[in-house]
Amino acid sequence: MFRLAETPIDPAALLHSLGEARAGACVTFAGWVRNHNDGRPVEQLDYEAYPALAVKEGERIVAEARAKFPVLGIVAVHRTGSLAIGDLAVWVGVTAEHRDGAYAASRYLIDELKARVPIWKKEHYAGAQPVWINCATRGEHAQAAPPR
Amino acid sequence: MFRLAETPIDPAALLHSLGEARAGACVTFAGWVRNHNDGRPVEQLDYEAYPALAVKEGERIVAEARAKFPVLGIVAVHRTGSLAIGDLAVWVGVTAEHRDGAYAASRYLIDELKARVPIWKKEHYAGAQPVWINCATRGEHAQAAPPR
Amino acid sequence: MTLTIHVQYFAILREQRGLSRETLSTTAATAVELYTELQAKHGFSLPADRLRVAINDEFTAWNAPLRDGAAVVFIPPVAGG
Amino acid sequence: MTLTIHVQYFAILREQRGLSRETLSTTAATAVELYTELQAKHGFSLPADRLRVAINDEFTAWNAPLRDGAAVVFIPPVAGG
Repeated sequence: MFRLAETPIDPAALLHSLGEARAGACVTFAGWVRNHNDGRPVEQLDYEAYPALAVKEGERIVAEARAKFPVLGIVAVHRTGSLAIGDLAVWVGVTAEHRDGAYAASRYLIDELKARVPIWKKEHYAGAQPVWINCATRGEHAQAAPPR
Repeated sequence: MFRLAETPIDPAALLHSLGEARAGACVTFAGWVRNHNDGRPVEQLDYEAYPALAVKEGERIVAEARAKFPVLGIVAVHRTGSLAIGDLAVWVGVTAEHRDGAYAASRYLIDELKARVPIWKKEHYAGAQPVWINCATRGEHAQAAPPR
Repeated sequence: MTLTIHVQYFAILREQRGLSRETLSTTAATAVELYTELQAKHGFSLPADRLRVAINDEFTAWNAPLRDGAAVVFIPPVAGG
Repeated sequence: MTLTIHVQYFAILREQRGLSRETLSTTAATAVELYTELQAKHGFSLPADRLRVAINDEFTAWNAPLRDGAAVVFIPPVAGG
């Protein structure tokens, strides 16, 4: 299951939903908002998603992980909206009978989610223009448009 | 930090202790008691540790992971005593700036803990003698001694 | 031929366009032609080769023909996680 | 020479010995000699080459000399996790 969340992610509840008697291993990945990126102090982040396609692509990635690895349960959730330092941006939980499958699927999921799901991140800094990550052109940081 | 726990492990509290503003990634591994092993239905497990050496060896493994991988925080806890299906037997949490370090250290920790820390597991089955795992000799399951 | 196209903007494109969605008439035959037209008009900083495109909520080839009434989204480089 | 040795048993060895710890006198010069002696006496199922040994709470070579008053633990194959 992949979904977007406009409000804080509750890992304990998600973890609970993954519990089952056949599972021997559970690997979780949490992506937290760091207080820095590429050496710049970060104050806040905005995540924006293209919801219809983000959910389709996220579900496709979950289905791929199920096909590739011996897993039992998969839950992946990505936040949208404004996040502060330490907030949970993305959470992926995988259960399996054995840890090999759980680790491999977990890593596949977060790598593919980050690379393919249409979600964008805008970083806010102290005393500098916010930047849309990965959207710089001609060697410069991409600047947000001035307010209209 | 590695420690043994005689009472249920609380992952939420352990996770909370790992939080810090520099961390961007947190990988956790939970080992749950499965309802089967090698095709046999399991009813219950006992974990027994050699505490003085288990803690020393566990702490050595944590120090090795810190030296080998770029991580920020490590917490690993292993249960002792009688556990039921679905109970948490071992929990490992790793934080790092980036996910590569967190995944690599997490996998190293659980693999080494399982291979090296003096902890033993006795499985109980419906209608069969309990077995100390890995202690079979001459191709047979190792049997516990008869009650004295 | 003139087509009616619904365009939705996200992230840096939404900010550079100054709105989230619009319905427009175009003679562009493909998504890449439409982006080229809109980039010239609105000064989008990202070249088409840094973007992907979705039509009717599915990733689509840039040179696929546009159909009347299509919902088009230009997708800047993603940065989830 | 006769040594006084403290032995602690865990898991399958504890059950096969029927107790958790004992203090004994031995003429064994090394840990492997001591295990061989105790295995013959108590019928431990595991051969020495499946075990490790700890002396004074540290993993130790099987052929390291035993000292008077040493605390010895024979370590069956572990199975944490």
